[in-house]
Amino acid sequence: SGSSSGGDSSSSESGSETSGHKVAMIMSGTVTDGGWDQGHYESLKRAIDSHSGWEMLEPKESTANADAATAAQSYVDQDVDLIIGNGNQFASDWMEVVADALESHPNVHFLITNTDPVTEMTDYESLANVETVLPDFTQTGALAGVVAGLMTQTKNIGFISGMKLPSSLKKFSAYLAAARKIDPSIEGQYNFEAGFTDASLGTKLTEQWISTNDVDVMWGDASVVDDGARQALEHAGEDTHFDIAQPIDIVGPDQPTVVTSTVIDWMIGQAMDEVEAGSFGDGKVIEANMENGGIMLGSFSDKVSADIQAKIADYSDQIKSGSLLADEDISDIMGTLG
Amino acid sequence: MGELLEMENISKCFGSFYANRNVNIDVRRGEVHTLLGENGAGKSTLMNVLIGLYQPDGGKIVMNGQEVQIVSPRVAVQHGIGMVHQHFMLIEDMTGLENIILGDKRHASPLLKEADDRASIKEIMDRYGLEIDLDKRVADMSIGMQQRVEIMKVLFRGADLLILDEPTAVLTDLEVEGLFDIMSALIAEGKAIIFISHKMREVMRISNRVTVLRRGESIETLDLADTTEQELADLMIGQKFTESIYEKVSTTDKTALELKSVSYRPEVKHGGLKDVSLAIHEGEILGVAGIDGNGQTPLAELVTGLIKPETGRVVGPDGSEIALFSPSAFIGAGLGNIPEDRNKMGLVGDMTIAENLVLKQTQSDRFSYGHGAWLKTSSIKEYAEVLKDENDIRCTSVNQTARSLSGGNQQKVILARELAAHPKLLVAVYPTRGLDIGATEFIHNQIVAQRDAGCAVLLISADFDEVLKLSDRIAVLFEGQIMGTYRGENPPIKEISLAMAGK
Amino acid sequence: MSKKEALSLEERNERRLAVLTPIVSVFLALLVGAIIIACLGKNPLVGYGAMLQGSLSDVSKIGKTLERACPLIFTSLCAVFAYKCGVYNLGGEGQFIMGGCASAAVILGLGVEGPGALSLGLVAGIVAGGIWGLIPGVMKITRGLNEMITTIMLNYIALYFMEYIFKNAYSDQGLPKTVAVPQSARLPEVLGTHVGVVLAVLLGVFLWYVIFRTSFGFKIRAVGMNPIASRVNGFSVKRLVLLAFILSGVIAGLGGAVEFLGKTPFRLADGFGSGFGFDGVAIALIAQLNPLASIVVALLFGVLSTGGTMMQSVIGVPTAIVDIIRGLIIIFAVAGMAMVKLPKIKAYLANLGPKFKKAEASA
Amino acid sequence: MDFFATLPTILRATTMGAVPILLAALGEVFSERAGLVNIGLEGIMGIGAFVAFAVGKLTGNLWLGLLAGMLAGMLVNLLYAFCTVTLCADQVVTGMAINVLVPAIALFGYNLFVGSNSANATGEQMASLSIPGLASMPYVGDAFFAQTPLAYLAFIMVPLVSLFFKRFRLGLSFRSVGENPHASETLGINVVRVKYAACIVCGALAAAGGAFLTLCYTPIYTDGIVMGRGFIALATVIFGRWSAVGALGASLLFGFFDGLNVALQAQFQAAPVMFFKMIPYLVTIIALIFFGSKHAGPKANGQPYLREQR
Ligand SMILES: Nc1ncnc2c1ncn2[C@@H]1O[C@H](COP(=O)(O)OP(=O)(O)OP(=O)(O)O)[C@@H](O)[C@H]1O
Ligand SMILES: Nc1ncnc2c1ncn2[C@@H]1O[C@H](COP(=O)(O)OP(=O)(O)OP(=O)(O)O)[C@@H](O)[C@H]1O
Ligand SMILES: [Mg+2]
Ligand SMILES: [Mg+2]
Repeated sequence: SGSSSGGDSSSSESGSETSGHKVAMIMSGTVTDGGWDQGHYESLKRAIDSHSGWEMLEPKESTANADAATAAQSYVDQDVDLIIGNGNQFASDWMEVVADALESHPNVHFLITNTDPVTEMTDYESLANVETVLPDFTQTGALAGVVAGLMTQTKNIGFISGMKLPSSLKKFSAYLAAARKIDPSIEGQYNFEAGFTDASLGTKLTEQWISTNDVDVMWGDASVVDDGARQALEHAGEDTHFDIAQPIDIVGPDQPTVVTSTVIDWMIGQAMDEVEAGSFGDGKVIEANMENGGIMLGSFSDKVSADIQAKIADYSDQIKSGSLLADEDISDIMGTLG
Repeated sequence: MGELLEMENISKCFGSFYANRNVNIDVRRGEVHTLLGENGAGKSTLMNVLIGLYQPDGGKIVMNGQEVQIVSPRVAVQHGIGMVHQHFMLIEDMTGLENIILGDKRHASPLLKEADDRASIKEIMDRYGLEIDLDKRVADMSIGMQQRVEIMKVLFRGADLLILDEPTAVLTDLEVEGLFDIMSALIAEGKAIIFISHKMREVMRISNRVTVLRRGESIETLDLADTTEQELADLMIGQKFTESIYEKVSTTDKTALELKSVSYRPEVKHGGLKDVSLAIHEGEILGVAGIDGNGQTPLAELVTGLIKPETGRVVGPDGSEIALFSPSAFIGAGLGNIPEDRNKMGLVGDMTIAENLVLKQTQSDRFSYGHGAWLKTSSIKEYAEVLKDENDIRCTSVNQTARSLSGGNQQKVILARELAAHPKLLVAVYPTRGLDIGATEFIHNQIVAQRDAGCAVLLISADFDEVLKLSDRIAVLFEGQIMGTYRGENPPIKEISLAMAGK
Repeated sequence: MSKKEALSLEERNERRLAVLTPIVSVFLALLVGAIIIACLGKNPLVGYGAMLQGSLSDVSKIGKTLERACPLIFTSLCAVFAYKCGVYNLGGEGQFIMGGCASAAVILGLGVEGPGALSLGLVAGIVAGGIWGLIPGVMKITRGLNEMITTIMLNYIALYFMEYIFKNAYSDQGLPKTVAVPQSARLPEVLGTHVGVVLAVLLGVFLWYVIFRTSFGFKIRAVGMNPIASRVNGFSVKRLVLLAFILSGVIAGLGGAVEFLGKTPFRLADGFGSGFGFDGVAIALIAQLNPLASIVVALLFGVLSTGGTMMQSVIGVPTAIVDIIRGLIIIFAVAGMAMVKLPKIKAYLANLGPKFKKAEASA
Repeated sequence: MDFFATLPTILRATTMGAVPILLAALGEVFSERAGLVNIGLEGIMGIGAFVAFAVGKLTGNLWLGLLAGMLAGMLVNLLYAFCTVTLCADQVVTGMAINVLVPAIALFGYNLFVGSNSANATGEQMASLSIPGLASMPYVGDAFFAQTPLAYLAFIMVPLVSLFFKRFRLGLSFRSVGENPHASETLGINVVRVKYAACIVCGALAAAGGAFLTLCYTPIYTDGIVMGRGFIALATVIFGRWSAVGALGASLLFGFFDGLNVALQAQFQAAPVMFFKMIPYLVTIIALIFFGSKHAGPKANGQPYLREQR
């Protein structure tokens, strides 16, 4: 996969004499999964571009659970300054590595995304060398929700997530709640267990919803499964069935059904700044939201009229200011999700 | 020279072992040429070389005066050579017709031409009096018919030279006569036949010339008219051969096992038992004569505990009825078993000879500590060496696999194992099928010795001569029923033969 | 006398080949891997150096490697035992997973702690693994169903059942992972690794003894080689086959429990046991169904996994490289071992022996 | 849920799900009829899926992609053939090795192909071909008569394969090799050649099954895209008693229950859906229990064959 700037190891070892920093990323999937890990990778690339003196190591793709700790350890051994784990699944696997590194490699820092240290890192003895990134999922969900609410003709919208995580539940609840602000009669279909690899499941689920529930807008949170969903939407008619992508901007001619994307930036630049400044750690949570540019809507396809785009902009401001959705709007829906 | 085939100085090695070394043989049109030799003498190997299954390591093959290279069975067919193998080469799950036309290349069309083929097969069937049910699955055919399918396969391909490797080993006398008629018809047409058999009577009856093989080498070729049975036997084993004659004993009344009106799948003609009553006494050999497939297999399985009778009773030596039909229960009660198929049922081929010899005794104190908790490998090996010497098992080591032994030696391993346990009842099913005269003699001696030691022996054999030679009493099995029981001393051969045919 | 010596020489040669072939195949596979790495413009020597350094350079690394090998030892022993009895159990993964699930269910479900909970967890794993092995066994014995298929189907069912365990039944605050095993119920540590590794090795030795030195193992082997003859000779074949199913399940199930109770993160989550079953089968066959050799081969696989990860991150090559090397090792070993058993090759090798001898003598 | 409302979609999922399994199963029928149990189907499908995806994307011609995928499958299975037929290696382990090695090669190839250029990650899709009239039939129209050409081909293969084994000289030879290779050899059938031929056909068909996943199902390749379909195909061959028609029935059955699983997931959203996901596998087992007879298939299936050995 893509060439790293550092060349081979001999130069990176000699690179330690410069004051440069190294960053590494560990993921379960691949950088081209069109979703989760690709989003992280693009965030990392953006951060590298804006931070001179940082060198990115080859990302560690397709990391099995059983190898997650070893993968992290391998970067600890190389004195990598910042080790990023794409997702909360790394939180439990890294417990020992993080603890050991604190003593043996105090200059190594760990950034785990999509993780709430309060609930998910209770095993950790110390969080001195760890931070997490937690996007404001209410905002993402609400953004997708207003787009869906404005685009749906049938008043039925769907959502597929790879895993039943607290964040997924929050996303869907905000998504449906926001859509209902536009039309209270809107119904939402969901599946939280689609995994991240079986594209055909996305197709089949979406086909089901299209035929029996008349769903015409989908929002996906399951990497390649989303591609499957788009396949079904396309089959049903690309002029009447729409998809909202995430977490990267993929609107383009080869994705006829995608009308826009909810884009997440994983705030890796901020983590790098903190590492440079020596302020990184203590289990701080870096929040990604609309204010700091961590969350935004991507470009629109020509299926979204200027009129609708204007409305979306309006609603976006309300979301940003927190005035669109009340907490109960979300918790009411969340209570029905089983 | 007029010779159809000459094989000159053929050698074939397996690893470092020469199965054939400089073997010479020539075959003329219109003759039955018999290959005679002990087990492992290299007869089948030589024929497999001729048919192109094995590639020789030396020598040449001349057909009709021209040297030929037979690199595969297909080439052999092109040269008009066909072989009926020692072990049937049939696809059991296919019909007779399918087996015959399989791989045949006479039609250019990739499609099967069943109707055409059926007609030409019918024609051959009529010409030689070969009776085959073409639409029957081979698995459902009698052994005799299976063999006719084998012969038909060869004739259908237009062979001039037929190789019949131990074709009679599995046939009844009646079927052997049928086969000989076909063979006579074939040679009358100028075809040539290479015939292999261990039964001297047959060899003397059908051969024109005989070539004797010993330890992979051709010893001599003789005109049958110029030789005697004794001379051939001596040549074959390389020393003087004397056949034993066994004394018959009169029956004791101590019963080892008694079947009382036993039935097992009586509705099945071939493979069931109908209302069978039979007592086997201590110190006698009870021979069961009959054409193969008339209930021999279920009878053998019943008295070894492999199957349970559907109706009727089986009574043990102490007069108590046997309820538990399992091989281990029978073995525990003193059963020795020489099963029908030595490879499949008698031996674990991939285990060593030593392991096979202690197969049933691994839990005994002699071969293990703590009732099987730790095997005494050295005791096992010592024991195996003793049995090997006692029973003249020819092998390089008791640690070689049983599979690598010749049939005769495999049978000796089984016999050694079974007799060492001093059985009260010995069931021997086709104990000498395919064995040479020497091995047959050895096995017979052992069985008679057991009888003399007081063991009850049930001998089931399709070889009528064997039954006559050994039995103190003879029972005849036909379509699952006992047709009668006859004395073994001066047996009424005619009556018995009729009973075997169901009359 | 001389005959005997000749044979023992042949036997020794055969044994030497049996050891040599897998070793050569490992080297060949590494060589091919090196060529691929070189083609990517990376230095394979640095990579392999990193592999060794990452897996064996110090006590804690060796500990991690052992921990990684531990489940593979269990699943390979599971395969060895089944195959010895002629049972093609491909369900090691399912049995392993069910072992982990049962262990989690009793410990988290009952909320117990301490060494008692630990033993309870291990026993639960044994029982569940045994049951998961019993099911295909019963189907084979009563209905004659091909166990390769049924065990693979049962793997999927176990996988989804585990999802239920970690997502619904014992989920940690709704996250897709179970609550962690309480500290006091975890397997104790020894020398930088957990005591389950010791258990695995002991089990391997014990199985070697059972298979090759007891009457029971003798019967198991006999049934595996020829079930009909075994039955005729008085072995209760169906019972032995069923036992083989159950015991191989028990071994894998125990492995699952050990993995759950011994290895960080002490939880069930997505990917638990993934691929271990098939790896176990491959290991067992490379080890030629010898339990002791299985341990060694499993350790090699452990080195490949931990060291391979290190290699990737140091020289920056795709993850697939290590999988390719692993696949090559399996295929070279399998092909190599088959090849040296071919009559022609055997004859050639047999002829080599004397020639060497002669050369030595004349030298 | 309203079963009849969802039925057309379930049926559509049935055929879509059945086709890749069917193709692989047909390949396996050839293989097992010639005495070779190939557990490596999973891996072969994987390489077929990747190569078809990559070549289809590169050339823009999906049929070329399909052919390339099939070629890759054949090559991989030639490796299997070499190990099992020429070297007489254990078939199960060789298949297992294929399953480890080949997906790794595919993933490696994918890494090289896509690189970090995610534009390469989405490929082309085969357009479906509605059969006028039939396609508008209620329930079954969309499911059976609005398929991609490759799916039609798969279904047409079924009677062809059946005919091959029943009416063709070569078909008879295939069967005999699986039943008793020694006997076949004595009849002048080149057993080794038949086995190699079986492997080539099996490799091509299984890879076509994999190619269906990337050419007709979803336009992307992912590691693990085959998702156990190769193993299911193995089961369908047994369940279908080594016949093409049987394999069709078995794969449709599996496809149907997989479709039902998705329908249940779609409609009972708050339920623990993992139990729905078990359904196809449970049904396969149950179906085997009830309909999988003790008939063990070709007799010499799984056994190595050496000419000069008994
Ligand atoms: N395929 C083989 N592999 C190895 N050795 C073989 C093979 N076939 C035969 N032999 C060896 O060749 C010798 C001759 O065997 P062959 O089958 O030709 O004997 P035979 O004369 O036909 O014996 P029988 O009368 O029992 O049929 C045997 O002793 C055996 O050691
Ligand atoms: N698989 C094998 N590997 C090596 N040698 C073999 C093998 N099979 C047979 N042999 C050799 O072939 C010789 C003859 O075996 P074979 O089975 O033909 O004997 P046989 O007396 O004809 O047996 P049967 O009466 O059962 O046909 C044996 O001495 C044995 O050494
Ligand atoms: Mg012979
Ligand atoms: Mg013989």
